[in-house]
Order: sequence, then structure tokens, then C-alpha cells
Amino acid sequence: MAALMDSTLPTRRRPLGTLIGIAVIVAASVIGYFLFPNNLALLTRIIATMLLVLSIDLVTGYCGVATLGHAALFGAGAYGAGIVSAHFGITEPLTMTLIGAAAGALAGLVSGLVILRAHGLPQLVLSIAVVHLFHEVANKASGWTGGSDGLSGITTDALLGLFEFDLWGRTAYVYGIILLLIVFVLLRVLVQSPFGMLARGVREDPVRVAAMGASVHSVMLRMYVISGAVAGIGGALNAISTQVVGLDSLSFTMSAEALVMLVLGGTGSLYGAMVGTVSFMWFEDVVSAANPFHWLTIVGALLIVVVLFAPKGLYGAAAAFLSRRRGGGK
Amino acid sequence: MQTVLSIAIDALAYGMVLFVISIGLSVTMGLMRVVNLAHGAFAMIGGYLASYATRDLGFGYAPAILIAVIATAIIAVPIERLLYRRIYGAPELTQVLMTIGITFCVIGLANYAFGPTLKTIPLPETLSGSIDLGFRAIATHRIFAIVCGLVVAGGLWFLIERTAFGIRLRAAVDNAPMAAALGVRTQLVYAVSFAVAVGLAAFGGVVGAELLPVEPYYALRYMVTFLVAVSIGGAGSIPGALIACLLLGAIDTTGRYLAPEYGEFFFYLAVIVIVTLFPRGLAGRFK
Amino acid sequence: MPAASLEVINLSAGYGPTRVIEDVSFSVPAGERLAVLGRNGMGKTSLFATIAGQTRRYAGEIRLGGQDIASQPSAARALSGLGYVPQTRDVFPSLTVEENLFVGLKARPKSAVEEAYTMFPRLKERRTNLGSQLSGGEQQMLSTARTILGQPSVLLLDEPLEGLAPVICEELMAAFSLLAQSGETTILLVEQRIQSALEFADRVMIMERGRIAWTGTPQALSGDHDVIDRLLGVGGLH
Amino acid sequence: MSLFEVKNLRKNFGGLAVTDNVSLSLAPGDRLALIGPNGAGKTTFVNLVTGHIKPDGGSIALAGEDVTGLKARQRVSRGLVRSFQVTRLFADMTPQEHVALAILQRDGKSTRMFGRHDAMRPVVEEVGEILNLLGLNELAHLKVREIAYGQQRLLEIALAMALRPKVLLLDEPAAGVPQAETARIERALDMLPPDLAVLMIEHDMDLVFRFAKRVMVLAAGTVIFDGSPQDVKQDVAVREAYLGSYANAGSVA
Repeated sequence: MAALMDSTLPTRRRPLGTLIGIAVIVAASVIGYFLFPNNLALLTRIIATMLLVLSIDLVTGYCGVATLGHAALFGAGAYGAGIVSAHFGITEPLTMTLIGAAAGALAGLVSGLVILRAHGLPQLVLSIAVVHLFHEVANKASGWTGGSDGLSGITTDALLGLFEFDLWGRTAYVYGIILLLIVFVLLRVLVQSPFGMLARGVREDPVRVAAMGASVHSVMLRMYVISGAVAGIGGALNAISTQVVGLDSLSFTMSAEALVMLVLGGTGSLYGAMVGTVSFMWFEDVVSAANPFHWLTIVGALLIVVVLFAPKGLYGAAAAFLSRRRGGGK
Repeated sequence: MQTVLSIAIDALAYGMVLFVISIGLSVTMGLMRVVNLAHGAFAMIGGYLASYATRDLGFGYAPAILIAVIATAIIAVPIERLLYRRIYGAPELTQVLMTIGITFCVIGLANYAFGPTLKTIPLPETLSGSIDLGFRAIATHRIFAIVCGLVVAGGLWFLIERTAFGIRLRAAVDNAPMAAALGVRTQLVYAVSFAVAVGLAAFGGVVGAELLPVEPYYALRYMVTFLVAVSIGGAGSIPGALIACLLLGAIDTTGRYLAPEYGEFFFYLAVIVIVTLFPRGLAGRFK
Repeated sequence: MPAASLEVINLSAGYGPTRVIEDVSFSVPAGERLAVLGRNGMGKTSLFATIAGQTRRYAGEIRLGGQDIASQPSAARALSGLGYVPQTRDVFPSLTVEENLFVGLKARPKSAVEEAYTMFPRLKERRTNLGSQLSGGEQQMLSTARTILGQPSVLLLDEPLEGLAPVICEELMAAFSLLAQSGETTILLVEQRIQSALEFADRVMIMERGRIAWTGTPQALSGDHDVIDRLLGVGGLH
Repeated sequence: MSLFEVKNLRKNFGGLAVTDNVSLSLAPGDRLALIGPNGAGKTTFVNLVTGHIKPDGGSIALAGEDVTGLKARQRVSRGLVRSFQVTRLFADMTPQEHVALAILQRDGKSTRMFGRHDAMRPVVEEVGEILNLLGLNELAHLKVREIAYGQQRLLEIALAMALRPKVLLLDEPAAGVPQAETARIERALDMLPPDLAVLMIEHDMDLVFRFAKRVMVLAAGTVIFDGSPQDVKQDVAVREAYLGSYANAGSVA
């Protein structure tokens, strides 16, 4: 099945790929719902994180920008949605989500303008500095954000006026799945569009892109803004479902972990980002329940193994394996 | 006046500790072009080993430093051969992930071996008091840290500027293929430099334990600070690293004294300004 | 007949996917002076770089004094007696002149740098200057002297005279001749100044598109205007 | 008025004039080869013309417009396109995607965020034509990393064609191609549009003489010859530049 989505195959099959992707997401969601009915909060958190990881994939996997500061965009969305609810009484969930997306896009624009000024190590350092700066600003502006206590008092109306956000997190879960599906379809369209192709060109050889007459900087900045909107939706979902926003959603640790999830799954593919998030967070939940420090050791070892033996990530390695088998079977 | 002097001494001591730890990272990054996020993990290993040697094995402060430095370097050599050598010349993302992976492992193992609590390294009496300058008393340990920084800077300067090894090292930084064409075994130079760099990290971890306390998350907590120091100093430059560390020490300490409620806001704001103005560092050879 | 000090057998090499040396074989007897000629981009520089271990070799053997060094790293080749002075000179810019020379000494004592100063007195005057402060001619002297200090048995000189004033060219050629007369060093020279190369060499090899197109004595070549125009000048159409 | 006009271009590096008052002009349909011995300043000249380095003096005009102050990519969108001496392609993308991207960029549609290039009929047809012309259609769906270097060189030419330039700068189009495959490159060059002005940097004299209607020789940063391929072989200054003092000595026997 993974091989069907491989980009080397004849192009007519790709809309089918999107349909299969939708089917898989829906099926996984239903299975998750019945398998872990008491753990829907965790599943919703996974979906929110998945949106952050997809967002990193847009700049790292498709444009080749290494970043350790992407939680700034996620956090901006979370605080954006949270603040309008807690301070301005805007409690309609769709509006909150849109405001989260806008806040994320704005944060993406700001980060992009700073980070894209440099290359290599200085670029990495700038991305780290940006997330720390966002973190410190949120900490200082405690009147708005609640500082280190977190932003509480977030209330949410019923979704479409019909579905209350219940104690069990069922509505939040379904809302998360719907958001994920919408984002997934939009991103499929984006990465297959001329712009998506141009972005891949930027990742592989910016000099050649410039020699075609395109502006590399403008491509990356646009992608940063889009990426910010996606991360912002993730942040807003988190704020809506948990009704609090903590400083950790703007942290370096969160940025680094999300990047790890992406690489674990495989960069440059939407499926890789989703597979990486689910495996990482599920694994974390299981192992860290036993011992949180063993968890770090295992993640560390896993990262080393992935870098050395599966540089394309879990999804990338599986897709390559399947397409080789298909090729061999013919 | 009192405050200014306190800030100055603290800033100097902090900057020097930062320098002792970061300079090794700077040299290896200038030479091997590896973004090594695990450098702080080696400083932490040094701190743990020194703490273990003094508190559990009853060694004195000086032998404990020696044990920590040598043992950490010995631990690092196989890691260089098995893991780092695979990522020389790889894209930054790969290097970042591999070294974050190493860091996570070290944190997990340190906690498993030594527990999650803070570890102290008891200072000998000669270092635990304070020196009275007549108008003001200064903690002896601060002076010790500053002296250590100066000694390391001087010693490294001598090693790199005056010895045959240093000349080969600099030749390899300038142009590794040409150095090899003249018979310099660059792999060996890399391995030795890596061991020295890690040894210095361990030394800084021990000497700086009063300022940067040893606990399992040390490796993650200061990871960024060391990386920032190198990036601003410019990888591969001793004077650059010294200036950068003193500058960052001054900004950070002043911020903590005068505007503690802003946390590290000014620190990172300064980082963004400096990196934007000097994208190759204050004195970088990194191309 | 003297033993071959350098022997290249069926060598193919290039950079990444670009193939620039195609199935080249030749052998150089000990003490010989071989000039390698050809227009730009014909593979001369790549041939030397491949022998020195600085490009990707796809196939073939490189024998130095009978031993196959083709899979050794660059440093090991240098330590077994191969000297390489690249076209780009590659002086270490942040090292002083004297430190540059120290790098070339291999295991010899530091006092041996005096040999370099005897060869090129100019370098002694500039011993404390940084490599980045030297003129082109001084860089060439430094790069050449630095390699010679390592006492190579085979010396590869890639366009040592390029862009230099005539006086300095004479000084360099005199130094090469002196070295060759000792009989202990085999010299391979790539040069655009055909006259200088022909005066210096015992034998000439011309490369064309990564292959050896012509081999012979300088006398034979200088009588063959067709070969000269076609392979070295702007001739081309035949 | 010529299509492409370089006037008195100058560039110094550390006091040394690497490009010294170079002028040239091209009319539509010109096929000019720029040759010269090593160190003549050809690379610097290419970088000056394409806008990768700034000149110390002189001007560059394209179709009557002064482009001296424009960035490299702005010159490209005005019709001054280059190919690279060592291919610069997207290793994980297919030839079809490469050419489609070039066409979309040319038409100002490369930043569209919806729709697919392989569903846009005119784009698909043009991609097919170009790949067919260069004999690359069988490789259209392979990743570039999987195709031979000679074919990658052809794709470089295909990209240049897809951008529909007014002036094309070919930097050693046959460099690194195995001898057996150079004929394919030559055939590809013959298929360039007749009204396109081409400036080719090349060492391979066979290729120069077959392709060029005019030859310019650069030595030590200045133009020492500008004329027909027949005359260049007889020119004394050119012989001197290539053969050094040998050209005059005649014999060393």
C-alpha cells in the first residue's frame, strides 16, 4: 500500500493515494477510538502534535531548512486561540481555530524572517534563539498568558452549536480528526502543486532554482508562513481540547522532540510525519509509564539507529522496501 | 559600585567556565565541521565522575579532576570512532539528530547510574572560602574558575600555535586534503583533537560545577548555550570563543542581576542580533 | 633498464558522476622527467589528483615503487614517497611561511627547513608572513619547497609556472632541474608553457579528453606541427 | 542595436585585473565560442555576466535594457539563461518534473499552490516535446540520480530550452561526458532555436569548431582575438597564448 503512494509511480494513481490516505486516517481513528476509549485525551494530543510535525516537514522535509525552534509556531497558535477565549470571550471553536492558524502564520512569518537570514549552524542557532525568545516573552507577559502557571480559563462553545466538548474528550477527538483530514488534503494539494515542486527544488539545489529565475528566499518564507498556519491549528486544537496552555508548548524541548518524530517517520513525506508522531508518542506512553529515564535512553538509541541504518525514517524505509519487492516481483 | 563589581566577577567566572567547556566544541567544529550537540553531555560525564571520585571513593579535588578528564576522554574515543566518524560531512540535520540521540542516551544512563538528584563536588578548603580585596570579599572559587579559564586559553594557545601537532591541526583546518597530501594523518589528528576537546569539556564540567550544577538534564539544559557560544565566536577560533564567552557571560549575568523577571530574553535577543550581524561568527573560519 | 618508480594501469576516475580520466595506463622509470601536456579540461589535473588520492577512483591500479597504493588514503601515499604540488598551490592561508614548511617535513627535524631557504632565499625573508599574504610566485615557491622537504621519490608538479613573472619561472625551473639532476626524484610536470616543458622533459605525454593521445620525445613532438596544433593549440579540425 | 551587449567589463581581485575591459556583443542567432588557456578569466567572466559577482566597471545590456545592477535571478527572468559546467539538478526529481518546473517558472506559474503540473495540458505537451527532441522521453519518470551523466547533461540543455531564453550561456556543455556520448550533446546543441543567441565556453576544440560561427579568445583577462573559426588557428597572438614561447621558437631540436 505504501508503494502505491510512492512518487515514482505513474502520476494518475496519486489522487488514489490521497483517497487511501484519508481512508487510513479514518480507519486508524476508529480503531483508536474503540481500542483506547479512556485515553482519547492522549489520542487528541497525538493529533495536535502530528500537525506540528507536519508543519516542520514543510520547512525541513520540503525546503531543507533545519530548525530546532518550530514549537514557537505551535505555541503561538495555542496562545492565540487560548487568549481570545480567556480574555475576549471568543469561545466559538471554529473561530478559535482560525485565530490559532493566523497567530501561527504570523509567528511563522516572524521566525522565517529571522531564521532565513543565515545558513548552516548559525541558522540552527537562530531557530533556537527564536523559540527561547517566544518562551521568555510568554513568560514575562503573564497578565495575558498566565506565565509559568499556564493560561487557564479557556472555555469553548459547543461545536457548530450541537456538540459540547465533553469530559471524555469525544468531541475534541472527532474535531481533531476532522481538522487533521482537512489539513492532510490541503497539504496533499500543496505538495503536489507547482509550488510544492519548486520547494523540493529549493531543498535539492537552491542554486539551480535561482538559475531558473525563481527567488529561493521568497519560496522558503511563504512555506514558513503556511507551516505556521498548520502548526497554529495544532496549537489551537491543543488549547481547545485541554483548556489550558502551558509554557512547554513554546519550548526548545518540544521543538527538538517534534523534529525527532519527523526524522523517525521520514522527512519529505506527509505519511512519514504522521507515522513518526504516532510511533514516537505511543512508544513514549508505554515506556515512560514504566520508567521515564529509560525512555530517554531508548529514544536516544533509536535516533542513533535511525540515523545510521534508516536515514529515510520508518515510513521511508518501509516504502523503499515495498517498492523494491514490487519491482522484484515483476 | 558594589553591584557592578559583583556582576563583573560573576560574569567573568561564568564566561570563563563557558569558555573552558565550549572551546573544545569550537575546535572540533572548526576542524571536523560537526554540529556536536552532545558536547555538554561530556562535560556532565566529567562532573559525575569527579563527584563520584570525591564523595564515594574519597579522592581529593585535584586527583578527581584528573580522573574525570582522563576517563571522559577514554569514554569518548570509541564514540568518535563508532558514531562521529559516520557523520563527518553529513548534512546538519543528520548531525543534529545523531548528537541529540547521544545526549538522550547519556542523560538516561546518568540517571540510571547516579539517580536524578543534584551531585556536588566538594571543594577543598583552599577554594571554599573567600578572598578579601580590602573593599570587598570575592569567593575563592570564582577566582579559581577565572584562573582555570586563563590557563586553558594559554595552554591551548601554546598547543595550537607552538607545537608540531598544533601546526598540523591548523593545516588540517585550513585545507584538509592538502594537509593529507603532505602526509598529515588527518584521521589521527581528528581523533586526538576530539579527545582533547572532550577532556576540556570534562574539566569545565568539574570546575564549573558550582555555577552549572551537575544533574541528569545538564546535558540538555546547557546544550544550547555551548552551541550559541561557538556559533557567535566562530568555530575554530580561540580568541573568538574567548570574546564570545565573556560577552555572553556578561549579557547573561547582567540580565539576571538587573532584570531577572525577563529570564533569558536579553540573552537570546543579543544572540539574534549578533548572529544576524556576524553570520560567520566574530572570528570564524567556518565557511 | 631502471625499475618503474610510478606505474598507472587502466586508471579511470572522476568527481561524483563526472568521469574525467578514462582507462589511462603509463609507466615512468625512476629518475625520468615526464611532461604531461594537453589543452585545458583534458584531464591532466585530474590525473595528478587521482594519483595523489584526491578524487574518486573508479578502477585501475597506481603502483609506487612496485607497491599498489590505489586504495590507500592520501596521507599514506605521501608518507610512502609521493609528492604533490597542486595547480591551486594550496598554501595554508592562516599559517606562516615557516609553519607551512613544517607541515611538509613529515618526521624530519625542524632544522631541515633551511634546505627550503637555500632553494628559495625569498622564502626566508618572508618566513613570518602568513600564507595569505604571499604573492603568486611566493606561494608557488612555498608550495613546491614544502613538498620537496618531504623528500618524495615521485614528484607531481601541476602547472607550477601559471601566472608567474618570467624571472620567477626561471628560478623555479632551475630548482626543478637541480632536483632532477640528483637522480633520486622522478618528476611529472603538467605545464601550459610548452617551450619550458619541452626543454625540461625527457619524455612527453599528451592528454585529450581523459585519455593519452600521444607519447614521445620532445624532439619528436617539436618536429610534428600537426600534433602540436591539433592537441595543444587551437587546431582541432582535421 | 544588438541583443546582448557587454561593454568594458572590469574586475580586479587583489590588484590583479582578472577581467580587463572585455566587450562583446551578440545578435539573435549568434553562435559565439569563448575559449582561452587556463587562468584566462573565463570563469570570472561567466560570473560577471550572470550576476554572481559585481563588476568594478563596465555595463551589461540585454535587449536594450541595462541589467548590470540586477540580481542573477532577475537576469534569468529577462531572458539571460546559463547552464552549469558541472550539472546542477534535483537528484530526487524526474526529468519531466525538471522541465515542467522550468516551464511553469517561465510562465510565472511556479508559485501556484493548487493544481498539478501533469494535469495542465499545455505544460505536459511542451514537456513532452522538449524531452522528445532531446531523446529523453524514455527517462521522463526516472529520478535524475538514476540516469547516466551524459543524459543529465542533456537535461541541463533541456532546462535551458524550456526557459526560452534570448541569450544562452553554455558553460562547457560536454564537460565530464564520456567521449562516446559527446555526439549526442552536439546533436542537442544543433536543436537550439535558430534565433537564440548562444555564448559557449568550451575547451573541446572539435565541439567549438563544429558549433561556433565566431570565436573569441580570452587571455590574461583581455580579448586577444575575435573572428571566424578559420582565422583563429592562424592568429599569431592566439598561438602565442596557447603555445607560449614555443609558437615563435618553432623548434627546440
